[in-house]
Amino acid sequence: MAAILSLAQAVEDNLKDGDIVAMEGFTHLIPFAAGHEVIRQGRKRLNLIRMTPDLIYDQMIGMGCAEKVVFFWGGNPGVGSLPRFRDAHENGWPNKITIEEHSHAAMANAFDAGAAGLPFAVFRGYRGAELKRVNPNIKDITCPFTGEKLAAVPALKLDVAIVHAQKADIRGNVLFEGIVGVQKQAVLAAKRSIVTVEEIVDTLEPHLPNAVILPGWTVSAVVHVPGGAHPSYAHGYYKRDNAFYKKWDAISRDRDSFRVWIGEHVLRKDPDAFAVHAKKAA
Amino acid sequence: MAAILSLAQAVEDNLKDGDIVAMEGFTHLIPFAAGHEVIRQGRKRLNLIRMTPDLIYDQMIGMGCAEKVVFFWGGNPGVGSLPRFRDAHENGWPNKITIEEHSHAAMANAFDAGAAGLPFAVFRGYRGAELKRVNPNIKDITCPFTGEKLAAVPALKLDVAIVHAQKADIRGNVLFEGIVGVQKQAVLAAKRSIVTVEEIVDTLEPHLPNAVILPGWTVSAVVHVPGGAHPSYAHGYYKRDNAFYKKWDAISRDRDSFRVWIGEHVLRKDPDAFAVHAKKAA
Amino acid sequence: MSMNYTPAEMMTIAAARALANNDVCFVGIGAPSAACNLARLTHAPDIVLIYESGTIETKPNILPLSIGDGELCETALVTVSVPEMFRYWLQGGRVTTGFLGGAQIDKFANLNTTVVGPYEKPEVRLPGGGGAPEIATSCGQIFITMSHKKRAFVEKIDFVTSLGHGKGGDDRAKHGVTTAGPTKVLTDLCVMEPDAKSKELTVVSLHPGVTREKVIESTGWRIKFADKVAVTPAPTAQELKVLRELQARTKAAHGEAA
Amino acid sequence: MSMNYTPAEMMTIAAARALANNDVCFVGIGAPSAACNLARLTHAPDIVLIYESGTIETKPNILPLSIGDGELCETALVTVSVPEMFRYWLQGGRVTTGFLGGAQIDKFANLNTTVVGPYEKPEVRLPGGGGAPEIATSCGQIFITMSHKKRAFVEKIDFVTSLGHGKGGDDRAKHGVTTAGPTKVLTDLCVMEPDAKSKELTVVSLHPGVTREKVIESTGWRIKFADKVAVTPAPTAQELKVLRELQARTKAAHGEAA
Repeated sequence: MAAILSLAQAVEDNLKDGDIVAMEGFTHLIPFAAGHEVIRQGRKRLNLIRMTPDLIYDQMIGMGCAEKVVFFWGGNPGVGSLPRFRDAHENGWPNKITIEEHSHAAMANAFDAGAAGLPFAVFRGYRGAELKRVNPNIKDITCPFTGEKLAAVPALKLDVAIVHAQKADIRGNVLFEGIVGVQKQAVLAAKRSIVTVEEIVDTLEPHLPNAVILPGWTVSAVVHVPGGAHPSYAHGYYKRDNAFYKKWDAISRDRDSFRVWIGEHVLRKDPDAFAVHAKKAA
Repeated sequence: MAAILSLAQAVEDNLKDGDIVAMEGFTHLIPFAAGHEVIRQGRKRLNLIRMTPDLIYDQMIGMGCAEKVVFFWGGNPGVGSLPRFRDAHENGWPNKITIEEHSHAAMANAFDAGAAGLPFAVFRGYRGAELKRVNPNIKDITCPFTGEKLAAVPALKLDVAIVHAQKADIRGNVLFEGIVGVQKQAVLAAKRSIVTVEEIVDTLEPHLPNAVILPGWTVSAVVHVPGGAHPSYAHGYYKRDNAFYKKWDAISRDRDSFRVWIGEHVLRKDPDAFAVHAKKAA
Repeated sequence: MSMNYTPAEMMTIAAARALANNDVCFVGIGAPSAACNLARLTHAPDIVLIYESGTIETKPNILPLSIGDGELCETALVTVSVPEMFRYWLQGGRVTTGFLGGAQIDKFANLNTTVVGPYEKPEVRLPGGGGAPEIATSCGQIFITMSHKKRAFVEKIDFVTSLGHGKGGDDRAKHGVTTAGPTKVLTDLCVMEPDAKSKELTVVSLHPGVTREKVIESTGWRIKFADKVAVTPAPTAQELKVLRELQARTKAAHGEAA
Repeated sequence: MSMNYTPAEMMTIAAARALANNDVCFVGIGAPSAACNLARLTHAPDIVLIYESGTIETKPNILPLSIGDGELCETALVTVSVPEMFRYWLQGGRVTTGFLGGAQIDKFANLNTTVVGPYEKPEVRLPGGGGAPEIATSCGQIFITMSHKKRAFVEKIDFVTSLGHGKGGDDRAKHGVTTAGPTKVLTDLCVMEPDAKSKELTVVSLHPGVTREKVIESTGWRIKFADKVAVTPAPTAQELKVLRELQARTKAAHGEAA
């Protein structure tokens, strides 16, 4: 059964330096509050997995949390690039990072295979695509019945998954709604997991038999952080702060302005600072 | 977009002699009305796929529709065996049938791979199990990253899938609720599909973003057959007729009593006969 | 305290007791279903029960006739598709204890639910393996419940539907299987556990009133007994009451549908 | 009828026209999203739009800023997990038309969205391939929309993010790919289609007022023209009205969130 903890405690208990961690959320439900807590606790040498690193990893990379980033698309959607990610990768600031680059289908399949306890994923992919040349984690596999050659990638096996969801009940059962991405798969592919939520309720009502629910015994810690996905959004709660995504470009482009922003909005804040975003749209 | 048809028309248009067909439903939502229509239309040499053949295939096999049965558990749940299935397999009455036997995990993975357009499914299965010796459609495959040996089975590629669901809307979008089994996978693994439903509504309300829904353009025909899953059940509509499942044993054990029952309840009836079961529990 | 109980009740109660409050169980129909729900209604209220129909954390008020009964879905936390059940939940390694039974078992707890006689020309064609081949290898451990009869407890099973300890010793691991496999066989006469080294099933506890001779004559191989054989504590009045109420509710509900 | 329109509008409108009412489209952000929704709001009301976020049959009233915008889910028939989207829907062969674009394209419609310069030491690191490698091979056909510039339409792309017609001729099939691949490239200057045999991109239609010379000087290889080059019909007033209203609604909505 999931422990219901403070965010500081949940991160302290579950995330160690050097861990392989996925903080997922597909545009929707990105666990920003948790990312800020990881920065405050000064985690280092993380192996950061995310379909799209997004602002959350740009912030963590800029603060020196990362050693490696596994991703398929490294931009700011509809805006441009991720300046801190590029600065670390291209210039080694504040530290060198390595990258492992895949396609969207490959990562989706790798999360699925991780959740399924398989060592690898099979898909019809990467045909004629050059990532195969530069990523040794893409191999061929042959169908034993038809002889068709398919692509294989290693399953994602995580130390920790961190995601945000709409609701948990007091036993730690978690409900996701809307664009659900690979959040469930990430938690099931991980040894430990933290789920921040908008609300903790007595029971998940109404009873929808086929909802996207993770039982409390598959989750390590549940944390109540209203607004915790801002500037991403929570379906049914608040909208994406598109203006902040646009603003990020200017903040992050410059090392100093980035550090000033982090100081003011992360280092000198706590998770309660996110509540204002939940309230704003309520 | 799915055509909304009569059951007779839907079967006539979509199911041919010799087809590979899955009529799925996991205890729940078994498409009995459609099975009866297939018997009435006298289809022959069908390659019948079902996780558990259940009474629906016992009836079709006894009436000579089958050439082959692919399954993992061939009993009457909680009651005993399937007499017509056994008589055909062991004594060739009314015709010889061949069987292909799998485990539950293997068939679940094979449906999944079929829906995913893959030629085969990979799973950690059949270790130390003797079905591998007698079923040539079970092979080994080696993980190209870890060297672990896993099991592979061919994906299920169906000519036709026939399933029952709670609701469709007038565009043929179909909603499944409750125990959903492999119905969605079966439809997506098939070239053609027929979905019988309890109700046809204007729109599927309320809007549940993550419900189990098949868009109308993935379905060939939708047919309104209230009660069409009887003696199986429809979550939210009517309960399983456990007494009939128990009674079936005596009906089916004897060739003559079986034929009498089929004459009375299938050959001299039409799909409207199922409506009484829907009404009974309403 | 009532001492009137059947051997089948003793078997179910012994199996229920072997379950812990933090277990995640993969449940089959029949005796396992009764045992798991008895555990849930007595000493293990938080036990998680999963059925092959995709129903997760189900709390049925009556025992299902089939693994796809509506009661299982209506009382479940969530119901997933069957491919997801096998891929994410069973193969994903999330089940601590699986229950199996069969028509035949050998001394290394390999099970047969496929055929009596040769596969191609069986004397008796059984329903088939169901989920057993993967349940047997994917769950943390396996409990087996079977009625103790000489024709079921045999020297050599006709078909290995699911792997127990194979040929004994470390044979199970040679198949690439890392889970513990059958750790308890609970019958209507006794409780057996595999020997730590040879993995041969060994009687560790006799149910009240059952003699060694009864077990020997009901077993098709020369059954071994542990150095110290315990006597299974008799069912308590509470255990019997809860089990019988569960079965009475079940009977009434399944009769109702007639 | 207004003849005041931008080249970008012409490109979007030409792309929209190429879509049919029974198409199932896999939609990317930017020009493809505008084109697909314009088609839906004009001649193809039943067109099915699928975004990589798992949103199926979505009917957004405003254009999304990202493929995971809330608007897509709120107006979708159903939203599935991302693994399901790629496994059952894209790889399952259910998409008739996919849209792609890129930083670089070559004469066989291979695309680069990964790096300019060598992969290990890029001159410009682009965001990456996204879904392109599998969209390019799994959809029935591919439409490419790009602004027509010499630095984008190049003799040799620096990195093959996604396969077009490979080295031309039957090279695509040699990669085990059975889908048609890029059948149209729609730019702000013209429409190109691959030659039936060589698969080299060939101009089949020039947008109103665009000269051959303009296309030649905007293309990094010696661009070929079809025997008969049509003139793309100018945007109709209705097309422009619907597109501009869509973009105005989008602007207002995204501004609102500020």
